[in-house]
Amino acid sequence: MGVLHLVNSTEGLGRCRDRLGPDDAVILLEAGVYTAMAPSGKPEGMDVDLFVLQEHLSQRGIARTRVRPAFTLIDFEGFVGLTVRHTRSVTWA
Amino acid sequence: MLGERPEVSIRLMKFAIQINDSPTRSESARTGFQFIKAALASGHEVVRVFFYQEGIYNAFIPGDSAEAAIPDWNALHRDEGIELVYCLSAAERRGQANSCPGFVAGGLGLWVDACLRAERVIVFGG
Amino acid sequence: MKPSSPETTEDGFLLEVGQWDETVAHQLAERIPLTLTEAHWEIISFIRKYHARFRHLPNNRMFVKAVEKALGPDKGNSRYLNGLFAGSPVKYTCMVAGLPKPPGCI
Amino acid sequence: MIDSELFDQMLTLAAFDQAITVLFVDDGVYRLNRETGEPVSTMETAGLLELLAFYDIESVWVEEESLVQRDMNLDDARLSVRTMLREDVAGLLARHDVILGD
Repeated sequence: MGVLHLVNSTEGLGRCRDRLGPDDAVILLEAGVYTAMAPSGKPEGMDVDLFVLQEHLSQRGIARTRVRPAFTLIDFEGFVGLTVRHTRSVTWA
Repeated sequence: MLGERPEVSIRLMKFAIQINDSPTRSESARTGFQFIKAALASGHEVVRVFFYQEGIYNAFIPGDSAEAAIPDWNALHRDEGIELVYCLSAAERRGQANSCPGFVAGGLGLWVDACLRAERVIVFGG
Repeated sequence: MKPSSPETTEDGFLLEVGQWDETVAHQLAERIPLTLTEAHWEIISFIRKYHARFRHLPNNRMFVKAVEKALGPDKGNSRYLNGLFAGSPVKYTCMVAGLPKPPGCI
Repeated sequence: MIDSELFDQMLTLAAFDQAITVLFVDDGVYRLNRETGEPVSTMETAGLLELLAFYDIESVWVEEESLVQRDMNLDDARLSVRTMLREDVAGLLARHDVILGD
């Protein structure tokens, strides 16, 4: 099912925003995790499952309370699980 | 009574992994490294790791388990038997020779072969 | 007057691409060593045209495919090309054709 | 000189008889004209596309919005590249087994 979008830069989320299919999901990694912070609510136009890699948030000292509620925190095991559930992935640097 | 059984939640997969960034200039190599360790821990198989573009520097910068900043690819090869292939022409283009233990040189053909054998292809960096 | 032996890189590739002609090709081939026949020239002239047209050098797999596309499957296969060019077709074809070292050749 | 490692990856996949689609998006559209940054209708673009076509890569697309945002156009009839709208990119991605970026 669907495409898993790997976002590893601050520009990446904007780049994939209008290129998402209904069964897709997004995971924020590395510098991409900054885009999980406020403003609150769902990033506009992104009606898909949104995830953020917890380890990369912690490394940057971003508290989970600053992460928009639309994002689910996930560890590496969960990341692997997402790549199993989605048949393909694309990286947005 | 037998109801409908839920689908088995753990499906074991074969992964092909491409690493495209240097371990000292970006986090992506380390992300890929941790992803592979997590995949193996979940019982998945990693068909081959292919180091391409700037990723070839992983084959020329020794890993450091103690610092954990630079992935210890050789340990992954030694302990888990994971095949580590760096692109020879990408390395030559960057003037790199004499790779670290655990790595072998190869061409893009080995990457295509890994893609064809794997069920999931994941690219880190680049 | 041409120098009797063309200057090459450590790997045996012609240093000055502009120096190439048939005599140079024979000299480069002798060092491999290869004796050039019509069959070799067909492949050499193909790679020179390919490079002039695309400014690109193929790797092994692309090369076989490219020869197949240009000259047909009888010539565009590894067995034929390996036999002709001592087991390293893309490397030796480029070398004799006076082109730079192609990607992925050891 | 067409020496991009990304293109070599595509050409190798094609040489293994894999069906390839190429899509230029965002700053990737500059690759259609890497030398000058002028409008994309140049000899070099034609050369790049010719090389892709030589290896049977004929499904070559560029995203309309990416061109427009960069004041680029694709009005040269010699070029075999087609344009698609951003809203159709998701569908294109979903139709492929493997997606490789740069």
